[in-house]
Amino acid sequence: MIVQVLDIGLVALLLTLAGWTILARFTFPAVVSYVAYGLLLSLIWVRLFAVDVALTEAAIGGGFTGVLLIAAASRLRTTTPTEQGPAAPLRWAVAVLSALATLALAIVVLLLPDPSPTLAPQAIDNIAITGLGNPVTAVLIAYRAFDTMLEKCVLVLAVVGVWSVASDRYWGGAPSAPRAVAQSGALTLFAQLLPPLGILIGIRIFWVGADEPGGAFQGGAILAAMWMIVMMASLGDAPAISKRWIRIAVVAGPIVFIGVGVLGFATAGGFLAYPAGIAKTVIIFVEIFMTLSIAAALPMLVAGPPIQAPRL
Amino acid sequence: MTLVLNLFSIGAICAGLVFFVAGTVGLLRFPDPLSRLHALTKADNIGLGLVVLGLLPFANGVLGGLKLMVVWVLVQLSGATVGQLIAQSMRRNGPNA
Amino acid sequence: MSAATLAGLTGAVLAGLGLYGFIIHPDPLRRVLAFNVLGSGVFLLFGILARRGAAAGLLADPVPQALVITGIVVAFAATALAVALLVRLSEETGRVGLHAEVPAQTPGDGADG
Amino acid sequence: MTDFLFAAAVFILFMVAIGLVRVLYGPHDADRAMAAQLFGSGGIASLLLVASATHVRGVEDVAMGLALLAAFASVAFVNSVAAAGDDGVSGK
Repeated sequence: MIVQVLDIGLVALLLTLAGWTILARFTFPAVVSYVAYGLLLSLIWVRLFAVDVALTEAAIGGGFTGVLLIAAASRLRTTTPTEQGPAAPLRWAVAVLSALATLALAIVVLLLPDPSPTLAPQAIDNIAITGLGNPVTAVLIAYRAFDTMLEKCVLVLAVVGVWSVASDRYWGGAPSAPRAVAQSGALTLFAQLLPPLGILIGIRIFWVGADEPGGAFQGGAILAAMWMIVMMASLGDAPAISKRWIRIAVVAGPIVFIGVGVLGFATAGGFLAYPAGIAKTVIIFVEIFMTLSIAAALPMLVAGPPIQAPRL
Repeated sequence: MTLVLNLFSIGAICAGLVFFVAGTVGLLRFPDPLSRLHALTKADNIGLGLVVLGLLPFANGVLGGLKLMVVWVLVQLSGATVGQLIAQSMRRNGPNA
Repeated sequence: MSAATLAGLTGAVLAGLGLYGFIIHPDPLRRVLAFNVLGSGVFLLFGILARRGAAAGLLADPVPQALVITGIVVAFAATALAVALLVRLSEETGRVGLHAEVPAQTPGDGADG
Repeated sequence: MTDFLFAAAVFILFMVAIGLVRVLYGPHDADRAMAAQLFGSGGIASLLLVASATHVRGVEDVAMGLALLAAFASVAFVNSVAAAGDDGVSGK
């Protein structure tokens, strides 16, 4: 009984926050609503028993998206206001269209078979081969390894894309993280206390990912956040994008992943196949590099294109 | 023994709830941003601390209990830092920037 | 109604809400926000498929969960790229709209245009 | 006991949700950031209560992740206010 109250309350709150995000008059309240919305989403994912997803949403929705959008909202507010939105009739037409889309999706939700077709038994039956204990990690890194590899390539492409937005004269220089103008005592202390604990937690979440909720992405995202808080407190500068180490760090994950995948032809008879017996060792090896690349790529995505001339 | 522990938990969690109520009331009713800041940075830290205290008896072993404590320490640290930063920022730039 | 169905219907509403915001907002940053709301609605639809597929001792089907994790990462990468483009556009032209016919006011320097 | 934990989670969520009114009506941007911060603590408290009531594995890790990142949005807010403050910009 009380569980239904909780679920309905969560959903009502989620919809309210989404509504504010879309309908608020000004951009800043919309962004803050969206940050709270991301936090609430990870609660909903816990209620759906998808703890791995909840962890990802907590790191991305609660942390990185918030920093990215708040910094962007405040940088864009100095520009002149934009043109008007569409006129009332068009607005209504769009509302009707959106309502129809919602209706169609809702009908699909109600018509789909319950329980739905599932791959859970197959995931469990074959998990012994991978040596893993967490079926979600097994899907990500073994059964559907191709998706995960492409996802890591997307991250690299996004970093390249963000960097290439730079003005010509700044190419090769350093981005400015959304950092403090001056150091402040409280923030400095915070950025000194948080990383030791955060790095421990990040490595733990990466490590237990083989058997429990967690994994390379969630652990890497937390490590990335620790690097970012150091930059946000102006205790460390963002690296110039021409630095070799940052470029290697960003591409290491996908390169190692592809390399191991190609080796799979020789050792296990197929692309991205892992040799039997030592599959878990190979998986952990790949995941270490993926974690490193994620920890390097996410702060670079938030920091944006370089805005300082390279030091020659 | 279980009954005593349950009563302890219920007591601690209920006390925590009171502080969350206080935080919200303060945030809504206090007249200016600085006093609102004062209300909420106190309330949410103690509220969460009491909830964690109440949940400790049900914790999943020593590691589970340790994690609960870490959560509280982290929120405590975040709350204290954010309180300082927002207050400094309001003094320097006004509440609206 | 089960928690999964409730979440699914919520996902449907969020997708519609996101679509509405994505079309009507003239401000590109608001469109990015709306697109993220739309995306999270779609992810929730995957979530109910996962929850309804609970079997073999698992509380949710791991395959849709893994797809959602991949999706969240890709959505973030796309958001970051979009924001970088927007900030750059506003630096270059002093405005944040997307209409091409409005002439740009004095670009920063010709080499970058 | 389980029902009590759920009820406590509902209550906290309801309380911090009321505080969210400050996100929409401000009046200042600092108030909006504060409301989000309170919502963060309340959300973490609810999450811990729900985790304790349902015994799902790994939820404490989610709570730790949220707690680690709880201050990030507010720090970004303060930093961007300081950056904009130099130009004397105000308003929404």
